[in-house]
Amino acid sequence: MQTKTASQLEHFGRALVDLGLIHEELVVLDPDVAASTKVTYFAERFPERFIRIGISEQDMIGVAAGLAASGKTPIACGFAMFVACRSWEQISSSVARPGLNVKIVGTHSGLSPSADGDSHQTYGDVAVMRVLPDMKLVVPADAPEAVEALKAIVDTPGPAYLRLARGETPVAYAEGCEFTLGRANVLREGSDASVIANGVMVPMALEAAGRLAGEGISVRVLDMHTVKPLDTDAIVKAAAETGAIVTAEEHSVIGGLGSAVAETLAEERPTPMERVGIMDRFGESSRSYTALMAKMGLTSDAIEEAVREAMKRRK
Amino acid sequence: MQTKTASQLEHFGRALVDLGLIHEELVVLDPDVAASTKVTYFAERFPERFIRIGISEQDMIGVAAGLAASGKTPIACGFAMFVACRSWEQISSSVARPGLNVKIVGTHSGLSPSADGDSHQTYGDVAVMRVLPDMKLVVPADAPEAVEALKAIVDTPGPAYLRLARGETPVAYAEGCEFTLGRANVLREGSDASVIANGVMVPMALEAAGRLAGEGISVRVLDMHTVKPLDTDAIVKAAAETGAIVTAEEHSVIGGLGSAVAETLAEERPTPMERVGIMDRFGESSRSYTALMAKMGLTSDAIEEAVREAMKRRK
Amino acid sequence: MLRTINKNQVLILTNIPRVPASVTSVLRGISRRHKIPLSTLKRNAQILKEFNLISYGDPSNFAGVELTELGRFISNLTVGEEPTVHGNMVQTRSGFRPLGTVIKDLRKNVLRMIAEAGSGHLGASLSAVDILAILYMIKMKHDPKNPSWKDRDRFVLSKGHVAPALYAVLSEAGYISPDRLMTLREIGSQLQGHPDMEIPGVDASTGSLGQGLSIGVGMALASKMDGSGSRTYVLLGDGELNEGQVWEAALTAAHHGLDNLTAIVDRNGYQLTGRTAEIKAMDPLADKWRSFGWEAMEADGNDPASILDALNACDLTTGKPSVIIAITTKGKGISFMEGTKYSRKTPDAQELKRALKELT
Amino acid sequence: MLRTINKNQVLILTNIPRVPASVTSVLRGISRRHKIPLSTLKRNAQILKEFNLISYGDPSNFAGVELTELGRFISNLTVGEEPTVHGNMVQTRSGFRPLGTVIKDLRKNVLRMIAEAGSGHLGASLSAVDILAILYMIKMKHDPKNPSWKDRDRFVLSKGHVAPALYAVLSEAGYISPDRLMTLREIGSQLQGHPDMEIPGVDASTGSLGQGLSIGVGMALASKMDGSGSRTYVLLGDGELNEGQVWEAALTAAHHGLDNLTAIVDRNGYQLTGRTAEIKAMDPLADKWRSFGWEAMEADGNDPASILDALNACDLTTGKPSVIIAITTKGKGISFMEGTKYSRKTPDAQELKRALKELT
Ligand SMILES: Cc1ncc(C[n+]2csc(CCOP(=O)(O)OP(=O)(O)O)c2C)c(N)n1
Ligand SMILES: Cc1ncc(C[n+]2csc(CCOP(=O)(O)OP(=O)(O)O)c2C)c(N)n1
Ligand SMILES: [Mg+2]
Ligand SMILES: [Mg+2]
Repeated sequence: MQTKTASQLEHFGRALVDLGLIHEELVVLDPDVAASTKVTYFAERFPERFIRIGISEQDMIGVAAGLAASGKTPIACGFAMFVACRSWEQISSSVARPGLNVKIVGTHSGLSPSADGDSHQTYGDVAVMRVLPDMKLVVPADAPEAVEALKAIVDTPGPAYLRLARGETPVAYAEGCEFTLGRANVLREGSDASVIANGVMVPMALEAAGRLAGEGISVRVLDMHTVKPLDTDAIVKAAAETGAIVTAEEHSVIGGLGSAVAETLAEERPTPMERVGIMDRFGESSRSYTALMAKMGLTSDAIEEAVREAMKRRK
Repeated sequence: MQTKTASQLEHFGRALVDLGLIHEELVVLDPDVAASTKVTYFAERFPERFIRIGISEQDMIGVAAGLAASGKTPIACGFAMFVACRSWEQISSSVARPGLNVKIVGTHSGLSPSADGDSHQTYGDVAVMRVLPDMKLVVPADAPEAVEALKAIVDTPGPAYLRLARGETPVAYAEGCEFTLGRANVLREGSDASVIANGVMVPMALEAAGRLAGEGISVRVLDMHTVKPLDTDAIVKAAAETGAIVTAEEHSVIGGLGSAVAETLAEERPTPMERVGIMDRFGESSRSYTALMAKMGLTSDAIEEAVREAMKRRK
Repeated sequence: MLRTINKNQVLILTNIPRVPASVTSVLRGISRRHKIPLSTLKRNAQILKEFNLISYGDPSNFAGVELTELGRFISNLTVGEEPTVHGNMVQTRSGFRPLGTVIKDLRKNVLRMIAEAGSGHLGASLSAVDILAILYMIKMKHDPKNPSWKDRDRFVLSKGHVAPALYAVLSEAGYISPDRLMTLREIGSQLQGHPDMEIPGVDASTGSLGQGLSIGVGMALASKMDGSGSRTYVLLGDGELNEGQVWEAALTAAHHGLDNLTAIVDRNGYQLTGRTAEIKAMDPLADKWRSFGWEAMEADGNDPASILDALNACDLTTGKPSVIIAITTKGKGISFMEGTKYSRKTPDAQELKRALKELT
Repeated sequence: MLRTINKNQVLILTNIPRVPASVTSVLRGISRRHKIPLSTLKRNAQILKEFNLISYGDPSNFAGVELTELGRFISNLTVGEEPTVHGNMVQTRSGFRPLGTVIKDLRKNVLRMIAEAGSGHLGASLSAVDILAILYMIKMKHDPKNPSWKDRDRFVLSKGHVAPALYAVLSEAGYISPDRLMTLREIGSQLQGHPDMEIPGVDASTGSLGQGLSIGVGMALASKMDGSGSRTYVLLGDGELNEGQVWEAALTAAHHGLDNLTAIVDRNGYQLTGRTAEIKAMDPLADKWRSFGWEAMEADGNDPASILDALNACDLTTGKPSVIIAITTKGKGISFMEGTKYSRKTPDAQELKRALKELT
């Protein structure tokens, strides 16, 4: 099967320019990875609003905080491992606590820097950002959704984290798709089980659901792009109406979307659930991203398997 | 009611000296907070194995990694906010990934630095450490258990995080108590509901259980001192035998013990559950730690309330 | 709004002759006698006129210069005072008062607040009081009536653990009502143990060391982008300089040529567990900053005149940021506290009494 | 185990007369002609003797010095070569070979590996090859047969993105079998994109910039505690010096007087998105290190002799750590790659061919 793919970063980079035209206060900070994160388009168009920081991600967050305190809307964009994880305490202390209007964009998330290996693969960023009060946290499914997510967080005051993948990934949405911060998208209706996914796992969830439909199993697919604030209504509804839940994310099964859904279910509506994600292990180098995803158990097959497992446990 | 109290840090500081006598390779690193963390006892006894780092917690983790790579057993001890959170990516990259034998001790955790305010209060450290593969993560209930936990992590090769509170806290254990890494202690049997707690919430859980017993409600109390590796058997057993679960921790309800238990239940045995913890909000200064705990909803009353709530939802 | 009357302005006020004379001749006389550039005096006379302390017509028509009623009142207050910075009349919430008195009161309030709260970094607060006073009472452009004024100068207390000193100064300047000071660290009070932007007048939330200079860099960059004349000041601890983020920010500031940014290092020679020389040696400190591309100078951080001179010198630095290494004494002002022993001890009732007495 | 034959040893080997003469007189002759301290030559003769390349009895009884069979073999190999560092015979997995040839082969392997893997930091790997070769082939005390030898010298590749260069050297030194080199970044291969301690010979896992110097400080501290003579070397990128943790570690090393620690900065003048001067200016770089308490020196980082001289000079520094600012060229060795353009480009088949040809 040929799937259409597009680059989240390419789309993001272009959208930044559009936003720069509308928002005079938008400034972009770069920790020496501009060519990889694609903020180069913005840099070319608005050189005076493009701030080179060099390789000091922690300083970058503080600088962003100071810019925000002076009325700017800084976009601090770098590799997720360094911009979200290296700088986590700075984000907590200098951005989240005072609630400053800093937008953090973590690229090369999950296993997407596959060849670089575990030092660059980032499967804890959602966990660490999710624990910050009032943080908005979005993991878009594909390139078009990344653009809408960017617009939404820029339009919403306060700290936000946008998680993007490196490279081309399958496309689930059309350009200009509907996007509401904190509201999950039901991409496919279903009654036997629900897959709650985000990021690159969304197209895979659709694929799995399609295959299962062939066997007469009706699977609902939710794109839970916003991990915080979480659309708990959609989760509870899915649990109530389908009785079995699978979460799927390119992140550790600990602390991320799976964890958030489990918390919701436990407190709102206990329901059999299976998690697809990185099984609390380290990553490794792979020339092929797809091969690594497969080795780490992040495939539509794994989702399909998890759906069957969850359904078995349904009462 | 008069409760016996003791200082985890005082006990920890003394125990370090005992361990120093046994383990020649034990070295202690201090990021300029020795007097507060009580590693001063070790420093006095073993000045040549006490390494002053100054106020650079990130460097401290790297130095500890280098020491461990050369066969030492470094104890890197500082305020949780700075040693665990500021240095999280260093712990991930330089310690966890190569699996080095570094023991990280985060003091002044939770709300215990109450007067200092939100900048020092640490309710995300369990979440961020829990997402690291192979990390051992212990949150002892009181001073005697802190000592046993310290011994256990020193005896177990590989990275570990020990979370300690500042100041005097109620005592639930006797000196020299039983402690097995990864095995929960059932402190009270019960059949109507289970409270799974750790840290200072353990004595509170016992208090709540005591009061509920007066009303004929039989509550099991588990001290889940080890958050990783998690004693999932004890959780599933509690769920199966009591049908209602409450978690209690001095940490955000996101990402920590509550989250870990919710994940386990969702995948193993969906069960009504309530979380007592910091409700995803910022801390604040308070001259009284107890008053702050009460304001933030961390009381035995809150646990009692949560037990009733969970029981109501039991099928 | 006139926040302060500086040395030169005091000189002018106290040298206006009773017989009418042209402003130019008066200023020229002062200039000669005190070796102060005429242009400086002219600028200051202009300010005094704007704020209605003196009056004169167009200098070119030789109109006489006179004290206004307000000017006479203030000039009387300063009579007998040497025109030192200590004697400067500064505007406080309770009117113009000599800086020296204000600083004593600040120390008293810091003592009372920490004693009341039962915890806090006393020694480190006392070492920084003079610097904070000069900034808020004399140097900085700010307006307590309009704390979010876009073109104000910014201040970041990177060594956030001396929040009590900041709150005391902010209160004296009119941001925090004095009766709230004693709620420091009280549950529900806005006066958090470490600075919080929720408090009007606090420009940055701090407490975790090492982050304030980066925040200051962001503010200074924004000011440059907006073409605002706003300057940013950041106060750092000398132990705090152990944090690498400070040096990251130092590089960023130098790279961007932020001459509207001034860092001040409270060089009290102690950090939490002992002398900086023993915990982590930082000398040669000025060389470090210079090699990181900064203009560096030393000052006596407990002498208002020395601080002010250094701050004024920073205004003249172009193309790069400047740092003042302010040599201070931890516990400054209380004889039995100077040094380390008391630096984190909360004073008991007896000690508080003795300390307050020393400050009268 | 003899890892390398240095300049002085070559001199001795090639100057042993056919007629027996006392070792002292032979060395004295060399000393006079080449202006090398006699003590240096004596130390080297001692080493040659220990490793059975020459033989002589107690010098005091004027016994003659002779080449052993092995010594003769090796001295023949070096005949005709200038006694330069390039001409040094170094022990590789395939026997003693001239360093210059080895370095060319390393560059070839780096090229092949990155071409094969389809990604990697080529320019930055090539700039660092000479430094790595000198360390592993000449300077460092280590043993491929016993990678975890407690008293070995340590090496931390803080600029972990040039793992291919490290792997190539480790392979040449005997740690990694050559047929595994081309599995770089392959799924399941031990040869991770960034250094991983699982690989024998790799002393530290790196990849996240800025952390290696701290690790090196820990190793050097351990060596001091254990009274081991082990030295630690850390290779840093010049852009990497933007990271504050490097400066934290610099302070720690200086404070603890770690004269068994040497940092080497690969000063290629480029970081990821451009020239360091434009992204974040780092000059005056040596001043920065000096003001942080380090002995600092410059070297030509693509000239083995210059690197070795600097490394030897570091051995003599006492009481403080030392840093070598090694001036290098990104893409060094491949004419059409030197500079930035190709620095992160993966060579295609055509480019690979041209590059390999330049290295023959
Ligand atoms: C990142 C961080 N680490 C540790 C602390 C704890 N701490 C508070 S004050 C202090 C000492 C600061 O020394 P210095 O900067 O010299 O300030 P002084 O008190 O002397 O003015 C420390 C280590 C902190 N607040 N933040
Ligand atoms: C903490 C961190 N931030 C960003 C990166 C991404 N990165 C890899 S190489 C590089 C540039 C390094 O420049 P330099 O230190 O000069 O090394 P060179 O490649 O020139 O040898 C960057 C920014 C990283 N690996 N680690
Ligand atoms: Mg100090
Ligand atoms: Mg470079």
